[in-house]
Amino acid sequence: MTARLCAHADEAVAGIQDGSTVLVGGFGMAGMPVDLIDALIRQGAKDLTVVSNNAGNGDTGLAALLAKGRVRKVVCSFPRQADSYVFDELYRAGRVELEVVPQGNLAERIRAAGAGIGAFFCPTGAGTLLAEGKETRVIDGRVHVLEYPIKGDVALIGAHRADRMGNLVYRKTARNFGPVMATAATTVIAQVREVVDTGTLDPETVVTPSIYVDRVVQEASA
Amino acid sequence: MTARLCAHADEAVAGIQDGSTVLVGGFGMAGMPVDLIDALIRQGAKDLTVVSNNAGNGDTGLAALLAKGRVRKVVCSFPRQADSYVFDELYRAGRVELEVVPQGNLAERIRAAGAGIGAFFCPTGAGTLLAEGKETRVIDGRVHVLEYPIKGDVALIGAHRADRMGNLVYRKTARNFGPVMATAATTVIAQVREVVDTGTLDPETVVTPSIYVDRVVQEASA
Amino acid sequence: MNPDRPRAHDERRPLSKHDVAAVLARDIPHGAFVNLGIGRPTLVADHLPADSGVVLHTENGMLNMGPAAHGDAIDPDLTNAGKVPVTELPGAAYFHHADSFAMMRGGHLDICVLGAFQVSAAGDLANWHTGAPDAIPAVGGAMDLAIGAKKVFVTMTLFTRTGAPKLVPRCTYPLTGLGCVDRVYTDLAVFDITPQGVMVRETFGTTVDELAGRLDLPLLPARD
Amino acid sequence: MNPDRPRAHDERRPLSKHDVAAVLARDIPHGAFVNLGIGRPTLVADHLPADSGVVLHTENGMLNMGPAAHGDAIDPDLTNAGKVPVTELPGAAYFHHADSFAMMRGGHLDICVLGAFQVSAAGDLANWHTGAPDAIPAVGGAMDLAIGAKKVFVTMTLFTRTGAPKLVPRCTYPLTGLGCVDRVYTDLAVFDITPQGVMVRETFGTTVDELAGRLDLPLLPARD
Repeated sequence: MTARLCAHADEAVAGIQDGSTVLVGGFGMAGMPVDLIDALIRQGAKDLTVVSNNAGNGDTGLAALLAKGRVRKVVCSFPRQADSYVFDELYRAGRVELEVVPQGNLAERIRAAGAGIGAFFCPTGAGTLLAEGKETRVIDGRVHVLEYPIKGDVALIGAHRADRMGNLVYRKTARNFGPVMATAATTVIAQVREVVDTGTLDPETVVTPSIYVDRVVQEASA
Repeated sequence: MTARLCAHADEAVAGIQDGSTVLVGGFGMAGMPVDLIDALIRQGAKDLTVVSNNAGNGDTGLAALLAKGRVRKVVCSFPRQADSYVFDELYRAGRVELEVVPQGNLAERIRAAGAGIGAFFCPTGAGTLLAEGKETRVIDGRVHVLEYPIKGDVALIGAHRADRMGNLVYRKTARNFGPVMATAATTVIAQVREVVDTGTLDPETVVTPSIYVDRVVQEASA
Repeated sequence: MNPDRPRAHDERRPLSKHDVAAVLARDIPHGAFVNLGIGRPTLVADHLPADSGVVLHTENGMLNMGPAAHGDAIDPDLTNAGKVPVTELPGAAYFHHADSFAMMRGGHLDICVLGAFQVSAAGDLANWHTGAPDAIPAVGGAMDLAIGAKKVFVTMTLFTRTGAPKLVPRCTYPLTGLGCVDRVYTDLAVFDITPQGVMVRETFGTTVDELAGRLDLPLLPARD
Repeated sequence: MNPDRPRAHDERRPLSKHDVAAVLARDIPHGAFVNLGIGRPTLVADHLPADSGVVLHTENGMLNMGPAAHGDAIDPDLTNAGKVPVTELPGAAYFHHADSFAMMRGGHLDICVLGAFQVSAAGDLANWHTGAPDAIPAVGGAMDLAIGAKKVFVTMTLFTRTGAPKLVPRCTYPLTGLGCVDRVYTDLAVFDITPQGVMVRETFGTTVDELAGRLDLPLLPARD
């Protein structure tokens, strides 16, 4: 079904269940769906697994979700940043689990979930701590590691524009994880700066086709 | 290195070796790099493995290459068409090998070659003739087949526009196999309708970035 | 089946292929994302009401495909999977072949409609290869479509021209996919493939008993 | 090393990190596609001549990245992998994260420049984790970069602040990748990692013999 336009971020995140796996787009602040994360905090779902490139900055957004104790586990490539003190403290206190995934595997495993790939072999991480315990196989003389898809119950992504059907375009490097996460979750919720009439986006430039998007909300600040 | 602009299709296909695997874009005639195929016929490379969705129509293009006896093997999803008589005759005479690959596996195996994926598991074809002899594994209760990358020595693709660096944009459903084939061959040669100055293509709309393209030639008819 | 849509066909007679397409079209929910295979399945598009909201996918890289193009509207860069010139509707999107098949294989299409040589009681599909020793095999996207969509609908005649059933205990033609068919639309009846067996949803100019006599498999009456 | 480019540094002294970046920049061929890791590798961009034709890739989804953005040119939607605002050059292209890492992992980048804690004589790289028990692991794109580029160049000081060598017989820090480093640029020398062993290409304010005395591995003199 084509996307539903929501009047407010609270409507957009309604129904997210405790225990859900939530894919959260963005790389640093670029493409980060801030309104949706804030709404998720108000919504109250807990015991979440959050899949995102980072583990929050400062004390807003993902960091605020973590600070509220709603996150059981973080799957990311780079939890530590200059101002990731909320995550750091929770992690050192043993109050949040961490799965560190090489950034390329993170992107490709999310893509695999969306593309119907059951598992794939890739050389990244072979012979390192992050491949310990994983199945390996030598292909063309090179050690490959078997990686499994990462699927979300929900994806929260930020995009630049949506049309009323839910087709999305992004802007510059804010595109990052949004397009793959949009393919890999049962319910995909997009925060955009602008909703435009269907037919006004050039079909050649649509990056996330409407089939992937369930709910759209315009940014409060926009 | 950024792409080289060639004055003529003959210059663009120079150096293709006997025994090469040649990925040929297009779906039917849409996106078919007709000038490049004609130039390859003049160039004379033989004993080729051609990877393309179809096996030629009528007696031009791929069909003409086949008719000249230059093709040892065809890897495709759909060799038979109403007017594929050249292929049909060669095949029935045992003069060309055929590997039939489900269309989605064809696209995904080509992508895998370009993306550094050593192999992947996918349910397509499980339990059918086309998976006979292939490794299988049950993942999440479903039989998956292990598929390996298809890499080209050369890719011949058709696109709509190129800039002088080799960035490509496509038009409508003529996009089809071009973008994945461009990632999967040692030498990628693109035939385009128009070459524009670098900086005039919107960077948001580039489908094949310049890194993938080695040679560009403008269509003779354009 | 949507009871509030009018029936175009006469239920006392077997359906024409256009009637079968109309019956199938009626069962496609509003706003569904649908892929119509080449041949009979393509006819379904002609029977979708203008306000159906149905979005058509074509595996050669497009969503929101419009009707066939004619005259000046023909654009060699815009065709469907059967290589027929088509048009684009507002809200369309183009993508490359790997993205298109990822969409299909990742389970994002609501419904895929395919033709068939045979469907088995377990929902196995045979639609790509007659198995004849001199046949040149050609699969296209059939195997990907068969395993990828949320629901796979088949449309076919129930019997071959020589009277052999095409809904069979076990396929004798080479398979396209295992256990992948959800529903079968034919000239004589519509069948659901269920874990309990083949269930007759509707008959046209025949009865469940008559069909049971002509098919070599047990039939369950429709639940409702 | 390109002999016809002028040397900016004084070869009788160890190099500053900027000089190391300049030496490395000189070795990047015209028109190469290059990814510069966060930290010291980023300095290399400052030493590429305006006509180098080098195209920079940033793994968060861009080719032909320009210099850091300042003032009004800062755009929160346009950053590099270190989350620093950057600019776009003519001929740029944007793509999503899976496409960006496919580009990297598929072997399409000519050169990737990385920092390191340690490099082994066999070209093993350790640059993501100190192994300290209280360290929070964070890998980012390091493992993908290490295995993906056609050539991996490392830039680092040759010794730690406490004088321990960072070019070692075997890495003691957790590995980023096995046998992936091709060349190591340091303040005291440039090394090639070859199947025959570690070869000294160039020294700065020291000699091969002096280095051999301070490093716990055999050194081969430069071929030429």
